[in-house]
Amino acid sequence: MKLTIQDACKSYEGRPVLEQLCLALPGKGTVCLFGPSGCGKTTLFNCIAGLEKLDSGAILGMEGRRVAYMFQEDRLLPWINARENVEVVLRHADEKQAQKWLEAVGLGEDGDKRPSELSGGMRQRVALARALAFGGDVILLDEPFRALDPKTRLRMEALVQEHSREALKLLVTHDREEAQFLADQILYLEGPPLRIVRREFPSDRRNDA
Amino acid sequence: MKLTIQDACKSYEGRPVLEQLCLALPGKGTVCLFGPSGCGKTTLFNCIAGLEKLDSGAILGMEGRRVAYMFQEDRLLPWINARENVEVVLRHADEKQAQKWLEAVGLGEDGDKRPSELSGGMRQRVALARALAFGGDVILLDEPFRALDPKTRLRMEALVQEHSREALKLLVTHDREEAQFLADQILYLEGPPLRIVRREFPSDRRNDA
Amino acid sequence: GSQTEETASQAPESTPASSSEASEEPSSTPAEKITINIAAQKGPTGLGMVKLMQDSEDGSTANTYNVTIASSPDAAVSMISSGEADVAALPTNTAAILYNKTSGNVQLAALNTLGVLYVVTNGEEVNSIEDLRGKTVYSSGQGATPEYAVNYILSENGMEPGTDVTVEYKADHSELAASILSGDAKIAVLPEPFVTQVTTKDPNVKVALNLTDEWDKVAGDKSVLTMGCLAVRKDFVEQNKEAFDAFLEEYKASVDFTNSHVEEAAELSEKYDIMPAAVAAKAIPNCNIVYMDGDEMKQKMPDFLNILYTANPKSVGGELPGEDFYYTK
Amino acid sequence: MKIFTIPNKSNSPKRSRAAEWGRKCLAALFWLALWQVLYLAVQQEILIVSPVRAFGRLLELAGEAEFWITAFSSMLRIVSGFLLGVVAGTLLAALTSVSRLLYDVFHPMISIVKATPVASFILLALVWIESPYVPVFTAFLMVLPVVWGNVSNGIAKTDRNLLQMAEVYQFGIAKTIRRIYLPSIMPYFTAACTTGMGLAWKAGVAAEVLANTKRSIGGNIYNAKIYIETADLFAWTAVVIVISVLLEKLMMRLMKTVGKKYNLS
Amino acid sequence: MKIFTIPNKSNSPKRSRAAEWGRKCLAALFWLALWQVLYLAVQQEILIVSPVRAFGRLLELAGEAEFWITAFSSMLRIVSGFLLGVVAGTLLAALTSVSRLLYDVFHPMISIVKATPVASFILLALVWIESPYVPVFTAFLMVLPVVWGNVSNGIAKTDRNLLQMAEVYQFGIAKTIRRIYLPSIMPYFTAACTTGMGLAWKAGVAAEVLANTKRSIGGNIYNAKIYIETADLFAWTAVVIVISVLLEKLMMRLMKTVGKKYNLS
Ligand SMILES: Nc1ncnc2c1ncn2[C@@H]1O[C@H](COP(=O)(O)OP(=O)(O)OP(=O)(O)O)[C@@H](O)[C@H]1O
Ligand SMILES: Nc1ncnc2c1ncn2[C@@H]1O[C@H](COP(=O)(O)OP(=O)(O)OP(=O)(O)O)[C@@H](O)[C@H]1O
Ligand SMILES: [Mg+2]
Ligand SMILES: [Mg+2]
Repeated sequence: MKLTIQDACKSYEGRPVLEQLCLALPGKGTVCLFGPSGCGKTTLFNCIAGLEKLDSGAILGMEGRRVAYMFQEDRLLPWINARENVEVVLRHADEKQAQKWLEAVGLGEDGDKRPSELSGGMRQRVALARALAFGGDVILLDEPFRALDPKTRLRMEALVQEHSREALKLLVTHDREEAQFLADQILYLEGPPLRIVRREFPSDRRNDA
Repeated sequence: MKLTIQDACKSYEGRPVLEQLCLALPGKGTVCLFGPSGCGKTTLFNCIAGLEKLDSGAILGMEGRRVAYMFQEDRLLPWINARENVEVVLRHADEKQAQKWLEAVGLGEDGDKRPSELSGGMRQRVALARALAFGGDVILLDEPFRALDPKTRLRMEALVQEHSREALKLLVTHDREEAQFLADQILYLEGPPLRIVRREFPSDRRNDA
Repeated sequence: GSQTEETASQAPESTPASSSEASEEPSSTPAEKITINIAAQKGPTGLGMVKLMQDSEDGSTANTYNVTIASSPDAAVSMISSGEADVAALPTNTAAILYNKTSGNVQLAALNTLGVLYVVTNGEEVNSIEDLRGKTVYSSGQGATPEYAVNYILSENGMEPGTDVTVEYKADHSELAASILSGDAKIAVLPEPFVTQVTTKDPNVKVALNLTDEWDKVAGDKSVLTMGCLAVRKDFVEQNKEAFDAFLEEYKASVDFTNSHVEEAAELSEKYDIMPAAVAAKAIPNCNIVYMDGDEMKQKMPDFLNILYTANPKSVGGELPGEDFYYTK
Repeated sequence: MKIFTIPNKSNSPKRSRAAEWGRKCLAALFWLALWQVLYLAVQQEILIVSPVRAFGRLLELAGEAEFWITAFSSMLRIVSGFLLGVVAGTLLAALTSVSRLLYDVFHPMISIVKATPVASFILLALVWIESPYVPVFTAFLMVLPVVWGNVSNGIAKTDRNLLQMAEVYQFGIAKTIRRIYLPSIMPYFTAACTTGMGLAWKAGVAAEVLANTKRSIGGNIYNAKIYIETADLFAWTAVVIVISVLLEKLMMRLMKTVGKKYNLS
Repeated sequence: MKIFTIPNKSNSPKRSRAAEWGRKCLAALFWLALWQVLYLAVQQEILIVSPVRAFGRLLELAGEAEFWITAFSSMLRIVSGFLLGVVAGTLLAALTSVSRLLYDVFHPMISIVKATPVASFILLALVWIESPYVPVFTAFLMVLPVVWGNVSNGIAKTDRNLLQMAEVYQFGIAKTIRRIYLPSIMPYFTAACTTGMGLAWKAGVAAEVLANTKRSIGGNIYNAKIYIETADLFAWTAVVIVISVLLEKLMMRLMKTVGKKYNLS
């Protein structure tokens, strides 16, 4: 099902971040968002996830769809360890499943550590594991690879690419190569207020599709 | 004055992160640290800044030197606005000075916003402005450019490069190009426990020096 | 009307639900034992009742007496006004207040304690009220019977409280007791059982004057210094007059027993958790436990209440109680 | 999509003031109605009076100058005790948080202050403390441990990351307290103050009875009780509640203003 | 480089247990010495007895079976009141945090409970509440507002970011409470419990006096006062303090264990 954003408006203290934003997104595939700091990407994600209410306009095509959202900050629960942080989003608590996801992000041995005992990049990967473990029909990833070294980054990119091909994956990145590699569609953004300055369909992937 | 790390050992719950680490760093210039997630970079920074105590070994050449440290997380004070967050580290409170630094990181107009009203990348730039405003003889920057779009990133890189040429700047980055562009010296790291697998002196900059 | 029903429903075993019902099944059958709920207090009023409690427990009384030892006048007031108790031992002026507040539904059945106020001294020679002239007397109970009694006795002896005698009030009986023991206060007006306490603790502390006697000296037959009484609910007594009269007889006997068999009464006092036996044995002779009802009470009370009324109308409930305040057998 | 989020009270500035007031009045009406029902159920003027009687009496009292003097002097006493308790509790919390030794020394002391019944030390206290100061002292002892407990907890829960930041950027003691500890402690402190203000009144008025303080609300409540002037009892109790609630409101507003002015929240 | 960081108590597991105990004993000695000095200064056996006398009397009392029954039944009453207060306060805090209307309804009620002197409602309460339950009720009323205030505050200060996370990941009510609210509230709740336990004792024992409860510590303290048995007064007061401190310790340990077991901190 397509995701359609219609005339979305959202402002903070009078300053508009989304203004009459219209955007149609496919039902599945990977869409990369590419825009300067502060242009409104996170705000858009929050609205799609239903965490912020639009001042006016509508977001259509979200009914009954599960949303997984990897926030820009890690938002891990500080009082439980990494494995439990993944397990907690599973519909049926299942330690093995959680462990599997930790291994997928290269943290198989750090499952017992609490967030405060993990390095920044490790926390981020736990948050990624959590989002992927939750599954969902729409997956929002806000700079999922930001603080990772190139090698880990490649592994994570591959992981995201392989994951739930039937879902719509929206992904914020600041790396042009990465966008080219991952995306079916790239949205170049400016703002605030957020506007789409260019859409690009990386050709090789288009041919695949 | 040179900064010398001698036989530094530090372990968390029995697992060593620094083990007999020896490292000599120049008194000034830019050193980039380049290593995988979780290898111990932040731990090393914490030890240099005096926030964590070494289990054994010593860090020499830090006496009387002011350290500015941009943490991996932003660690802004949530109850004051961006400008005050910069002002608070100045020896003599000076709003104009703080505003100047905010403008340098491109946030001249967002000085009145509290951290919770800033986007991720903006918070990070406030933290950078704070570290640079503090000055210091040793400047530790833990992934200062991580969540920035390429354009902003270039501006920030330039800013850091221009800043306090007399100080020693240690900088964690995951971007090889960035390291090549900024560094007088690049340390390739592995870990844990942290070890230096390669030292590189980007030739063009060496010739400059 | 409605008030009676309300309270009756809270204590159905003691009070027939209404007067009409009561006339249908008269309560005066002697064969049938009635339960009378009594609220006594820890002090002297309780001491006079120990025999009654014992006998009731043995089943040798005309009625069944369900005695509750209330901690404070508060609890007794609460019990008698809510109907939980039919009879309550109360400070005399509280009975008058309740009479006024309940439009006459509380009656004075008998006086059971005369004054328990004494002048005690530590290192001062006091033999008469006159000796107090020019001295400083410490007292407690400001704004209550002790203050009014002291003022009355002083004035009747021709002394102006405050000018001829300095009266200093302490907040609390225990504090006053401590001051007299420590010698900070040389002359004090103390109630029982504190008098017994201080005289036992320190042989230098002597009982100099009994204010009940001093009162009698100036008032003669007209009034009496009384601290405690037995009050009864009018709606109860109207329906159970016979049983209540029987109770008064037995209570009178119980008071006599306490005064004449001090040791045994003290034992019982400990048994019923009123006072430790040793303390009770010492306190009973000083507590002025009496039984006074009927005409004598009716003769001596109005003046006493009038003295209180003059000092502070509120202390008797705003106005002097009428004739029907006094219960007659 | 919304599943479970506790509504954020401070987050709805647009809610009309009228609706706010309407709801508050409804709440007041609800409790007054309950009072009336209780009154009708008990039907004993000695135990409980109707709200109308109580307010009538209150208005009557409010016509007398004596009333205002009494209320004001009680307020002065209790607020003094409260403020002393807040200051002492905060200082003590700072001390016991800085030094483990001081903690070990003062902790048992505070436990004793918390648990010791007033009856136990009033005798001793009366030797040194003059009667008018007993309510002050009692309110003080009531508030102290509450403030101490909450502030200590606030200090312990201060974000270590921010403290590290302060250390690196050489904030010094003053700035660290001003910029990090104070704002972190604020919510704990506020809770302690609102709770403490009520308790100070409860205990302070009780102490006024014990100490037989002249011109005091406690004294009036006591008299109302011994003379079974139930309307007076309710009227004076209402005075206690009204002053306590007003003071709490005032205090909260003051704290908010100060907090805003000095960026403490 | 170290400038100002308040030492983290929980952060020093290596400190030897012996030193810990040594310091605690020193603290105890300090207060005992102060007591002795006070005793020597006052020199009035009626007002204050020496620590030795008090402990001697305590040992004597401890030899009697009656002592243990009394202490135990008082403890039972006060702990019941405390637990009721904790449960009711927590539930009420949950309710008033969920609904603004309920908040408006209950807030004045809690203010009243906080501030109303016991003397004001005891007459009314005695109608419904039987004497042995008065201490329970009083302890309950003392603890309720403290717990309510702290827990409400804890709920209000729960990290909104984590709540958003829970909403996105469809935690549902149970999991959100279990995984986010409970751990967030824990420090506030703990502070309320330690403070509340002390206050429950203070008020509960005072209520035992008022209600003339049989076999109660309050009754014994009252008797000690009337009969001017100062040694008894101090001994029974010591009993109150010791039980209260022990219960507080026990409670903290229990909370820690439960907290660890269920990952609440
Ligand atoms: N709660 C808020 N209150 C006020 N302003 C806000 C709030 N949240 C965001 N903003 C403003 O909205 C704008 C967009 O913020 P947003 O977080 O969406 O940016 P972003 O595109 O995610 O940036 P970044 O790449 O730096 O994360 C910013 O100017 C920010 O200051
Ligand atoms: N407080 C702690 N307790 C236990 N282990 C810790 C603690 N802090 C760090 N570690 C461990 O030390 C190792 C190094 O952590 P560090 O934060 O130094 O990594 P890093 O190089 O900064 O990684 P990243 O690039 O992801 O930030 C990690 O394995 C981490 O789990
Ligand atoms: Mg963002
Ligand atoms: Mg790091």
